[in-house]
Amino acid sequence: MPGKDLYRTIRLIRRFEERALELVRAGEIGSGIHPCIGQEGVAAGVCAALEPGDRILATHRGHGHLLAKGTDPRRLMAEMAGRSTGIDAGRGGSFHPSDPDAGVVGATGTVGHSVGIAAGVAWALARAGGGRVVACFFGDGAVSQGALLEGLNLASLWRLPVVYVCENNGYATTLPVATAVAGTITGRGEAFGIPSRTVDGQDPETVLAATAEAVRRARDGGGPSLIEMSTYRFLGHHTFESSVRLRYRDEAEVAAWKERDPLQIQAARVSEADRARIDAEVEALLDEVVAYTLASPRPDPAGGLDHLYADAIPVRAGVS
Amino acid sequence: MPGKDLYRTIRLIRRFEERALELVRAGEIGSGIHPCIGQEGVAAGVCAALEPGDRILATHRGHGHLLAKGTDPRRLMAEMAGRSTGIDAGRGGSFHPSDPDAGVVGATGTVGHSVGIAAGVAWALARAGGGRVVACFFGDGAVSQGALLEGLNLASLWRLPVVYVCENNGYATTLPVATAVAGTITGRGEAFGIPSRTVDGQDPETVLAATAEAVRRARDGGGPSLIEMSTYRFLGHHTFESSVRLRYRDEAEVAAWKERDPLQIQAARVSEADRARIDAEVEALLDEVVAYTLASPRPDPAGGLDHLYADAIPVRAGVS
Amino acid sequence: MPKLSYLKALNRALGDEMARDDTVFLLGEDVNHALTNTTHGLLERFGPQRIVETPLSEQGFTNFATGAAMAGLRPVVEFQIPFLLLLVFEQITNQAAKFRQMSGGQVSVPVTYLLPSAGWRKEWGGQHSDQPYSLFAHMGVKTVVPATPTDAYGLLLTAIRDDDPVVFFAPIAALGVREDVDHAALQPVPLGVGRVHRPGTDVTLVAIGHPVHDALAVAEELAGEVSVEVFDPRTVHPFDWAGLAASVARTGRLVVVDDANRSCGLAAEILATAAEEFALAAPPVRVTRPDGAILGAVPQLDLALQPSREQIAVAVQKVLKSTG
Amino acid sequence: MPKLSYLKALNRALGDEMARDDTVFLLGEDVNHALTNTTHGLLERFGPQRIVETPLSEQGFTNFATGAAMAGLRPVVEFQIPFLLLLVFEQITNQAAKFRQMSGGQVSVPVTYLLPSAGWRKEWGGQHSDQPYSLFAHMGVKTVVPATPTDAYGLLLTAIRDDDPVVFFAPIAALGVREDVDHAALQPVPLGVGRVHRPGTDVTLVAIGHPVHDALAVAEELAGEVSVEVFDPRTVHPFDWAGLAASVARTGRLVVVDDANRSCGLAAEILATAAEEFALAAPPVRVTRPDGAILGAVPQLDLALQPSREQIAVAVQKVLKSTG
Ligand SMILES: Cc1ncc(C[n+]2csc(CCOP(=O)(O)OP(=O)(O)O)c2C)c(N)n1
Ligand SMILES: Cc1ncc(C[n+]2csc(CCOP(=O)(O)OP(=O)(O)O)c2C)c(N)n1
Ligand SMILES: [Mg+2]
Ligand SMILES: [Mg+2]
Repeated sequence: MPGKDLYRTIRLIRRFEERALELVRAGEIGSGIHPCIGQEGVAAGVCAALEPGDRILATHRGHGHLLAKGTDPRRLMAEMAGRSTGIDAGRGGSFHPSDPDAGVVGATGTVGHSVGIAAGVAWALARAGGGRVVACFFGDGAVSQGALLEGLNLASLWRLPVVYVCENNGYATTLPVATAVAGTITGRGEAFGIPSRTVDGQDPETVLAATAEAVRRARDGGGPSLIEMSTYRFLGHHTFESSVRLRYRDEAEVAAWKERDPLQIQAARVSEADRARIDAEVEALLDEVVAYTLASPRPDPAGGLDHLYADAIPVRAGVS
Repeated sequence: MPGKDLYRTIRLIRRFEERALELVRAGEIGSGIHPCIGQEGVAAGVCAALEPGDRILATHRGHGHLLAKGTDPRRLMAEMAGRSTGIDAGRGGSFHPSDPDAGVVGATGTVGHSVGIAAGVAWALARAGGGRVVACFFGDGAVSQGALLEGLNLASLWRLPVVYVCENNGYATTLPVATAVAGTITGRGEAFGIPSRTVDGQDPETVLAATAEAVRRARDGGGPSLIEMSTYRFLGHHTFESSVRLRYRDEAEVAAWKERDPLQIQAARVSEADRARIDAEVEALLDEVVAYTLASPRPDPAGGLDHLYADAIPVRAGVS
Repeated sequence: MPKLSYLKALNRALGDEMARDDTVFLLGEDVNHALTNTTHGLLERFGPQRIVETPLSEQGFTNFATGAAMAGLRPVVEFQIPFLLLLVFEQITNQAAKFRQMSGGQVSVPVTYLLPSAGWRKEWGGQHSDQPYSLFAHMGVKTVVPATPTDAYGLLLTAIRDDDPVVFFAPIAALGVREDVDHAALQPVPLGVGRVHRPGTDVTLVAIGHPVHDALAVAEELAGEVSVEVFDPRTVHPFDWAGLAASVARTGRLVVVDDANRSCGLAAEILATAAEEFALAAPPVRVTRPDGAILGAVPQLDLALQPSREQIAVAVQKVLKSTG
Repeated sequence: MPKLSYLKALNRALGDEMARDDTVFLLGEDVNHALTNTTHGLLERFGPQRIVETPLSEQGFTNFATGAAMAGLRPVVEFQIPFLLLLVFEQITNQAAKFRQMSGGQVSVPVTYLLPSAGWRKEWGGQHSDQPYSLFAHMGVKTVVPATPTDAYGLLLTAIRDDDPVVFFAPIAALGVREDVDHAALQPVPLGVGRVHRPGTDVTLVAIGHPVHDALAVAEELAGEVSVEVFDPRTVHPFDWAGLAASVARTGRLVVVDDANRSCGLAAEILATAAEEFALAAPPVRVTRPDGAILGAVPQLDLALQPSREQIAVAVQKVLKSTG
C-alpha cells in the first residue's frame, strides 16, 4: 500500500535530516549539509515509481534521494560524518555520495551535469536490455547550465530511458528562479522534443503518479520525460546560512509553503495507528543510525591517496 | 534602392570567394577556406538591415559576413593570404577575422560561443545608448552547443539588442541537422522567450525584411530575436573536401538547392543594364583585390610573439 | 592603524575601482547577496547595472564578459568555486586570451576573473578544493595569487586596470589574514613583481598564496639556526624571474612551497628555471601536494596531502646540508 | 614487412579492440564519415550502436561517456581539435577523474579521450594548435602522447583497457609517420613505461610526441661528435621516472624537447625532478615553445616559435660544454 510506504520514506528522510542537523551542530558533520526538508515528497514519490534495478543521479541536496532509493541510513550518515564505514569510505561525504549497490550512480558537484551522465547510464542500460530506467534529479538552478541542455538534446535524440526530475524550489542559493530563467523550465524540455510537465511536488502521491507515467514511457522505449516539481526548501540553502544573515526569501513566503508540508499531506492519508507504528520504527532506526555513526572509526590519514587510480600506478608524494 | 545594393553585395561575395578559391588552389591561402557560396543572401540581407554603428559576430564561414558589413575586400583577402596588410596583420586568417573599424567584433573558432559574446557586446552598446544593435551569425551545428543556449538565456533575461541569425544550411560538416537537433531550432529560441521564426534564406529581400523587423524590435528595447535562415552551401564544408571523398549529401539534393541561387534570385530583380555595370565594377575591384594581396608582404618571422599582450611583459623564449 | 582583512581588501578594491571607473562592473552568482562577501554593500552603492546577478551559466557569462570587454567595458567575473574556472577554461584561455593576437593587436579583452575561494575547502568533498593557477600560466594568461590584504587590494586594482584578461586567485586559507594598514597608503601593485617578505642569507624560500604565511612562520622558527629569505612572486604569470634570480644569487639555495598538485605545477617551473639559469649550491627542493592529489571530505586525509610547516622546515634543513 | 602509418595504427587499434570487447564504443563528431580517418570502415563493421555520431555538444557527450562508463561500457570519445579538450576540461578532470575517489573506489570510469590532431595545424589560426597535455598531468589524469605507429597502436589498446580515464594525444605532425611492422607482433604498450629509441652515453635527450623524430634526426646528425640517448617517455602521467633516472645515470646530462608552451609544461616537470633527484654533470636545458605562445595563421611566424632541430642541436652541444 503506497500511501504508508510513502509516509514512511518521508518520515525517515525528515527525521534523518533533523538528526543530521544535530550532528552538524555537534561538529560531527564538518561540511554542513544542504537540507532537503520540505522537499521529501519529491524524493519519496519519484523513487517509489522505480524498481531496484533502476538507477538515480542525486544532487548536492541528495540525502532524500539516496534514502528513498534504498541506501542504508547508517552508512549514509557515517559517510556524511566522514567515517570509514560510510557508503564511500568517507570519500564522498554529504555532497558527492554514490551507492552503486542501491542504484545511486552518484551526485556530481557540477550543477546540471548529471543530465548528460544520466543519458550515458541510460544508454548502457538500454543496450543491456531489461527495460531499466534512470531518474535524474536536478534543481531549478541547473536549467540554465549549458551542459544540462546539451544532455537533454542527446537523451531526446537517442530516445533514452531517463526521467528528468527538476526540483524547482524557487531559488538557486539566493537567486530567485524568475531572475535566472528566461522562458520556462518545461519549455527547455519541449525545445528538445521532450514531453515536459509541471506538477505539485509537495503532494507525494501526485509526484508518484506523474513519475510512474514517465517511467512507463521510458520502459516502453518512448524516450525521456521532464517533470518540474514545484517544491520548496523549508531551511537555508546550506547549514552555513544559520550563521550568515541572507535575506532573499520573506517570512510570509516561507510560512505559506510550510503550510504545504509533504509530511503532513501524506500523514493525513495514513491511519493514526499506522503512523504511530511507523514513527516509532523510524525513531528506533535513527537512534541506531546515530549510534552506528558515532561508533564508527575515521579513515586512516595514511590513506589520503587511496582510490585515486584503479591500478597501483606510482603517485609521487609532495616531497621527494 | 536595396534591390541593386543587395545584388552588388551578393555578386561581390560570390566573386570574392571564387577568386579566393583560385588563391587556395595556388597555395596562396594555405588554410583553405570555408566557402559560403550559396549562402550569400543571408549575409547580404542581414547586413543590409544594419547601420554602420551596429556590430556583427561572424563565423568560420564568414567572408560574406565581413564583406556585407563593409570590410575592405583588399585587406580581407590579404588577411586570408597571411599578409601583413591584412585586416588583422595576418593573425586572424580566413577563420578568425575581426575588423573593429567595420563593426566586425570577431569570429571565434568555438562554434556557438559567439552568442554569449554578442550578448556582452549588446550590453555595452545598450549601456552607451544610441540604439545600436548586434547581429550574431551561427550555423545549425551551433544550436546544440551549451554555451550558445546559455547565451540565449542571458540575452533574453536582460532584453539585449541582438539579432541571432542561424544559417541552417542543413549540415554541420558531414552531420545532417536531423541527426543532431532534437526538437527544432526556433524552439530553442522560444524556450528562452525569444521571438523566433524561420525564413527563406535564399531570398535576399526576405532575409532583409525579417532582419529589419528584428532590428527594429532590438533598437526599441524589445530584446533579442532569433531568425532561422533556410539555406545551403553549394560547395564542401571546407576546401579540403575537394581532396577527400565525403559522401554525405546526394547529388540531387545539391542540384535542387542550386536551383535556388540567391545570386540568380536577386539578379532577376535588377535590370540587365544595372547588372552589367555592377558586374563590371565587381570584376575590376576583385582584380585590384588579388593584385593588392599578391603584392603585399608577409609578416616578419621575428614578430611571432607580437600582440600576445597589451603591455610589454617579459615573454621568455623557448630556449634560454 | 586600522586592521584590514584580506576579504575586506577585495571588497574595498572593487568598490574603489568601480567608483573611479564606471566602465567597471561585476557579474557572478549570488553577488546581490554577497554570498562570498566580496560584493558586500556594492549593489546598494552601484545598482544592478554594475553588480549583475547571473544564472548558473558560467560559460555563457564568461563569454558575455569577453564581449562586454571587447566593446569597451571592464568586467570582473566572480566564481564561487575553483572548478568553475575549469568549467570556463576554454572561454578564458582559447577565446578571451586569444582575441588580441588574432586581431593583430586591435582588440583588447580587459576582464578580471575573481576566485575568492581558491584551494582547500575543509570537508567540502573532492570537487571543491582545486588550485589550478599553473594551468593558466601554461596557457599564457596573466595570473595572480596574492597572500596579504595589501597585495590583494593592490593586485585586484591592477588586474582590473590591465588591458588583458587576468585571473585572480584568492586562497580561502588567506581570506582571514588581517594587516595593519593606512588606507590612504593602499595602492596598485604591479603584475610580475615579487616581494621579499623577509630577507635572509642562507636559503631562498619561495611561497605563493597562503603558504607565504607558513613560510614566514618556519623562517621565524628556524631563525636561530638559519637565515631564510621568504620570496613571494605574487604573480604566477608573468613571473618575476629577475627578482627570484637576485634572491637566489644572495642565498645560493632554493626551496619552493606550492599548495597545488606536483606535476607541471608552478613549483616545477621555478625549479626548472633555477636548474637552467641559476647557480645553486645545493639541489633545490619542492614542497607540494602529491601528483594528482584530490582533497576530499575528510580533513585528516586532506591534511596529510597538503604542504606542512614541518615539511617546509625539513626541506630548508635539507638544502642547507646538501651541496650540489 | 608491411608499412603501418600512425593514422592507420589508430584505426586498426580501434577496430581490433572493438572486435575483442563489445563494451567498447566510439562517439564523436563526423565519425560516420571518418573525417579524421580514425574511424574509417568502422561504422560499416560495427554499426551505429558502436560508432555514434554526435552533435556539437562536447560537454554533453563527455558527460554521457562518463555515465556510460560508470554503467559498464568503455567509451572512446573523439575530439577533432585540441581546444575541444579545453572545452571539456572540467568534465574530464573534475568529474570523470574524481568519481573513483569520491566513491571510495567503487566506481570506475574507463573512458578514452582520443585527440587525433594534437599540436600545430598549419595556417589554421590561433585556436587550432594547442598542445595541452601537461594540464591533464597536473590534474592527475592518465595521459599518453605516442610518437610512433606501434606505440600509438599499443597505447590506444592500453588506454581503452585501462579502468581510469585516459587522454590520448596523437600529434598531427606524427600522423604521417610510417613504420615496418609485423601486424601479428603488434601488442599493448603499458602506461608509464618510456622507451629508449636510441642508446647513447653522453647526453639524454628527452622528447615526446612528434619531436621524438626530430630528436632522432639530431642525434644522427651529431653522431660524429656526441653520443646522444633519445628517451621517449610516451606517457605524460604516470611518468617513467625510473626509466629516465636510469638513462641520466648513464649520461649525466639532460636536454628536453617539448613542443608545448614553456611555463609549467612537461619539460618543466622533467627538469624540476632532475634537479631534485638526479646527479647532473651540467645544467639541463629545455627546448620548448615560448611562454604562452599562440601558433597562428602564418606559418613563418609559427615556425619561429616551435622547437627546431637546430635549437635541439645547440642545446645538446651546450650541455656537453658546460659543467654543473
Ligand atoms: C555549475 C555550477 N555552478 C555553481 C555551483 C555552486 N552552487 C552549488 S549549489 C548551487 C545552487 C543550486 O541551485 P538549484 O540547482 O536550484 O538546487 P537547490 O540548491 O535549490 O536544491 C550553486 C550555485 C556549482 N556547484 N556548479
Ligand atoms: C564547439 C566546437 N565543436 C566542433 C568544432 C569543429 N567544427 C568547426 S566548424 C564545424 C561545423 C559547424 O557547422 P555549422 O555550425 O552548421 O556551420 P557551417 O559549417 O554549416 O556553416 C565543426 C564541427 C568547433 N570549431 N567548435
Ligand atoms: Mg533551487
Ligand atoms: Mg551548417
